[in-house]
Amino acid sequence: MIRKVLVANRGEIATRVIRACREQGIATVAVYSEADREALHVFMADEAHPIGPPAPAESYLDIATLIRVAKGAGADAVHPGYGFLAENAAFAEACATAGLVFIGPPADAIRKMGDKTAARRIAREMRVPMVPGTVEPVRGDDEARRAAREVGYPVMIKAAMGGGGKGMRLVRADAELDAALRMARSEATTAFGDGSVYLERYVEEPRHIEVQVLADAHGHVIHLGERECSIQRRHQKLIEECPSPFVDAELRAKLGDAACRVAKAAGYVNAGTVEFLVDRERNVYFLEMNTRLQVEHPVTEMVTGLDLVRAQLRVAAGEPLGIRQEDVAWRGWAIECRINAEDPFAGWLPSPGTITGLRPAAGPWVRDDSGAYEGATIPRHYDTLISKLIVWGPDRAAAIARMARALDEYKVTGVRTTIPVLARIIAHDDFRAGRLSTQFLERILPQLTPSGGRLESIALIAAALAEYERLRGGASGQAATAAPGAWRQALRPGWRTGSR
Amino acid sequence: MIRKVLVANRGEIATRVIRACREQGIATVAVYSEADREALHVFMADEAHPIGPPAPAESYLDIATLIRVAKGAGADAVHPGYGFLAENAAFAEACATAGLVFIGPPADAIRKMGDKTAARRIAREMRVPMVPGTVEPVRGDDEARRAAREVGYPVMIKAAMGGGGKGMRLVRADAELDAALRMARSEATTAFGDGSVYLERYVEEPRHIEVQVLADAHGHVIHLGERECSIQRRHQKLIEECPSPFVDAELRAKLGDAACRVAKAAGYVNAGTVEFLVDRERNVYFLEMNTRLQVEHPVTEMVTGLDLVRAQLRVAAGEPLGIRQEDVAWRGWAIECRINAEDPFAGWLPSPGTITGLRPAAGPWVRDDSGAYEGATIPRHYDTLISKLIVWGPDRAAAIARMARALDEYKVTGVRTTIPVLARIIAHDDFRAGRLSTQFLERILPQLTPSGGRLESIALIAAALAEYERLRGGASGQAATAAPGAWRQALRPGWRTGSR
Amino acid sequence: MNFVLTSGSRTHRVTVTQENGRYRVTVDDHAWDVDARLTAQGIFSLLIDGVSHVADVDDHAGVCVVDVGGETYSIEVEEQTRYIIRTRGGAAGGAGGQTVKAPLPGKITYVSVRAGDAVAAGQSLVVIEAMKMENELKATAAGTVREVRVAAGQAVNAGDVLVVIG
Amino acid sequence: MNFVLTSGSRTHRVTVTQENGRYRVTVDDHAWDVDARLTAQGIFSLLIDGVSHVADVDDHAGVCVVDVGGETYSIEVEEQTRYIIRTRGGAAGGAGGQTVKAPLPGKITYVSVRAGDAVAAGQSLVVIEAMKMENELKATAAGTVREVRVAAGQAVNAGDVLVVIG
Repeated sequence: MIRKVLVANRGEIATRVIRACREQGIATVAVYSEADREALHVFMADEAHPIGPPAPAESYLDIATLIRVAKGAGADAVHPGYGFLAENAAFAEACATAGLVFIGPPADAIRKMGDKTAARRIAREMRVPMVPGTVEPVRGDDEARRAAREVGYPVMIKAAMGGGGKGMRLVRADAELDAALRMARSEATTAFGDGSVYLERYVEEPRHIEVQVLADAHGHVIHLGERECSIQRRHQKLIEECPSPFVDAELRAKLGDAACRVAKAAGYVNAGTVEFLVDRERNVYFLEMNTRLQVEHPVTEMVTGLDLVRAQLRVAAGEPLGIRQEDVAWRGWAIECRINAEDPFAGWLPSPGTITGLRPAAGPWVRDDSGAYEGATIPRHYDTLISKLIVWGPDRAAAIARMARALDEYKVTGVRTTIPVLARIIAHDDFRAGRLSTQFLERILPQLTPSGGRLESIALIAAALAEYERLRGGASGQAATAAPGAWRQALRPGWRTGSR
Repeated sequence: MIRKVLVANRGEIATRVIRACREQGIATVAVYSEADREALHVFMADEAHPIGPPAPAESYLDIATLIRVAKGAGADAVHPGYGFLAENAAFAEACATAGLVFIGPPADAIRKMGDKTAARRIAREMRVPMVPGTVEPVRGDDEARRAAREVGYPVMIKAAMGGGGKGMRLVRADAELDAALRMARSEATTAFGDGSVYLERYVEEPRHIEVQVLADAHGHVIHLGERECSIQRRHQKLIEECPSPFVDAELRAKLGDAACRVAKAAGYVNAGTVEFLVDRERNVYFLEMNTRLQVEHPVTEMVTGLDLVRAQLRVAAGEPLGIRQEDVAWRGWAIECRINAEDPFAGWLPSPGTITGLRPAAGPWVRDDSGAYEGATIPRHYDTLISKLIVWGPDRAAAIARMARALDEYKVTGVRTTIPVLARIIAHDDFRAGRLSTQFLERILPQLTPSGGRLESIALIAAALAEYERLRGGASGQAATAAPGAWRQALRPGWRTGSR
Repeated sequence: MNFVLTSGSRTHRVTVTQENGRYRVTVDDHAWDVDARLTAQGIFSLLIDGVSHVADVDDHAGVCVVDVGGETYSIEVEEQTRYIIRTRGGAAGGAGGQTVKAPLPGKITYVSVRAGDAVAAGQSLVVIEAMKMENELKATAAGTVREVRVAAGQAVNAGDVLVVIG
Repeated sequence: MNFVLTSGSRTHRVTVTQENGRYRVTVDDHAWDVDARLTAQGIFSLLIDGVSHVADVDDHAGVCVVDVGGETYSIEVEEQTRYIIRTRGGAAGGAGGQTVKAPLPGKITYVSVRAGDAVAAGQSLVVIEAMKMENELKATAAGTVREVRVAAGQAVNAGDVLVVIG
């Protein structure tokens, strides 16, 4: 029985876990770095404790501090979220040593599957087909060059200890290898505390399809079907859906079976995801297993009606899963869009800052899993995810129409976001027709130019009015009180924060 | 085929209809009174046109103006929402005469069922049991006194042309009758443009259970199961759920069958609701039929997965329903709480004003159907509904736990709301056990006193800090710039709006 | 800074000081170390010994209404000196008097008393219509109606005096 | 008030006047009657001939970025007099020069050029790490590196000059 959970994370996933705990009557302990005192997860938890400076290595990645805070607060369990220490076996072990339940797989399973090269060895043993590549990390640059030539260009560099697209680089020729290796290792070190990378043959225009598995400590393993995650930028997912428009019942059963076999072979317990690549000829390759809750878990939740964090808590407490494979039913279609603080029209440059205006989408079958609020600051120290916008509909066309509506409603000012580009993807004929691949976004991005005409006139009018009121307010010296009713909120302090 | 809809309403229901239209690719035309230029529905629609002064009779109830605006904008259909003209047969006829599709039942069905006394005559013909009372409106005070004595005290006065609890008064003795009649007629005139009332025998501690029906123009009528709406204040619903904890499959089939028979007898087309009272001995009485979309329709949507506004649009366009009774499946449990601008601890006194701070609940399976945003004004001219908070869970206990979590998250400042009392109801043992009746709230309200102790200390601290910072800011004369980082948003203009 | 806070029928002495961006708040001799942030208008985040509270504070007609942990407290806050002046000066209104004010803007739809009428506690005085609801205002204690300042049909603003009972 | 707005490569003359709480905005000789409200920081509601638009305006490093109808426009807004002074004065920076600034705060993880190096358009100059991502800054045109003002490991703020190319 779990009574109090320390959530060793921040942002939307910390609020997601806190919400699930609250609904189960479990007390929650948040932790926060100096950059996060005013973060949403701090407000939502029952307790909140400081854990150090903004740099992740000195706070959210500091195992000793996290364990000390958890014990001091009387927590009996720790949820790692995703990212940070979620796939760190040493953290899982440190929790166990301190008498804390780690809400995730056993340390041994993390080691077996979290190390992507070890996972590839298991998949090979289980005769699950996989992409050609190295099954050991590559050490020096020379070894890497030899391995790359052996695998054959183009190759993908991947972080051995990571996921989520960090530490990934595509290399098409020898000349690009050194720079790409350096950046991949540096990103991997920052993100996972381990710079090991391996190489994989790059599959052209693949689809990225993954299977959600749930396993309890009593040997029971089930799958909850697939997610399609082909819309990516910089090897990071941007839009996910469940089910995949590409997968029929037969392929679902085949993928689900392969995923369950891999999970069983690794002695897996808790929620996990087995990732596959599907090439243009419909060949399926095992890619890796993510030994944690995925960012995109909500699309599976909306379609199955199952709460994955609740299932995690239940399994971690040693209880049986309570769901048989034949009880899993899929109803309708769900899509998730990641709203990141990035400028898609400036090379996806991160856009940290203060959210000065926020009006999230809402209404029927719209779910907003956010870590932000109006007035919140997106710190420059962490990843760019502001919120996950999820919709459900009875079929794919209905879900797409609903997502288009929701993106149109979602307003964020103060930081640039991915909303405009998400709206353009969702409206694209190829997306609507289900013609997806991991190169989709790269292919369509150059087409996403503004249409000009009336919309441009409206934009010019809005920009001119903003400047007009700014100058008029500034000139009067009594801005806030002199403004007429029509403009009464125009001159709040902090407005035009972006120009500071 | 409907291409452009004028939404003849405001508030959350206008945004609900606009959202559904947008998802169907249908253009929308909003209308707004002088009090509503900055209302959310004006922002969300494709077009917005002014229709007059704040008083409903001069704007939202002005049939001629609405028809003129609809024709001028090139709309081909009109959605009336609920309230205002939704159950006004003359409006439905005026639409038809002007060549506009009225998205609701035919004028004739509105007359038959919208007039509650006529509906009682139909139910009597269909041999659906009903509560004893008058089947004609009562005219003068003397006639009312005679009728009340004949029906037998306690009696309920009800508006013949209305619904939604307006124009209802409970009378336990002759002496209270005159004052109650006066208020009921006055409210009914304001709300429905018709002061006619009738009398019904009052059922003690009844449950209020209603059945959603859908009918197309091709003679096909189905029901989507029941809603439990027993938690009321001032005869207005406050919390609704689907299904009812009181109804089993057998009773559901029986109620559904009675509802479909009534709808068929009235020649009903579009979405409608048949209301029943259930007394302590489990006797079921027909109460009335509401010939419109109900406020609480979302709970049925969350459980059946069917979009009722989409169904309305489809049926209004003359298409067949496309759903058979046997296709309707109920999954899990949904609860709705009405967040009203009212002070539950001051006799439910309306609390119009500006929402100065707003942080709606969000996350897994939480739906916020709101007509407001931070900075929005709740005008004193219209009803008090700010938002409907709806949650879904796999069972009633899970839905209750989720609603408790969501209410705890939902923050509104600037106006008083029903949130605190909703939280106390949801947490109440009788509510959790499903021991509901329309007297529930009256019975528990006196128990809802603050607990004192630590929470009171926190409240004292918060109040003292607010005053401390206000005085400090005022003293410096340079409030906004002198405020320290920790308090940087404290002194926005408009903060402490309530004290103006 | 020193305050007197009145919650229900009890008064509390509260002192607020600030150091290193934190507050030290003493409530009736119990000292609290408070890390407080205002995160939106009226929405406070308070961390006290690691416990996280979100409190909504609305200044509503001179009274702070605080929602915290699902409960609502109405608290009158006065700077200490003002409180002392007010209470030493004695209650100016005299004992037993009631001034019935419009609690919100609306239209008077019915007035059921006249000057000189004796009224019982709970007796209906005036009905005010706002937001589609008829709201009855009742006498809080027995007395005699001194003045009726409104008539049916009249529009009133929040705070307008409607009836004076002596 | 008169403005010059630059969107993409085109400039537009815009005049704003106000009457009866509405705006009259002339864009390149086309006049618009605009009912505009700012409903939250940077979120505008515009009603123009009954058509409803919501536009988000962010002033981002001197450029208004406007999101409207699912599209994004970057618009430089200058009061007319200032525009005239600036453009008559000629471009002070000289032709062909590039000043590479940090687009956001972060840490320099790699510098791949030295003063005196010839660089091609699109060539990588500096890598800056922020928000867990490595972001490459590239040369926008060919030239010679005049100055390199940062080294690997150094923290920089948004707007800091990193490399000057002449």
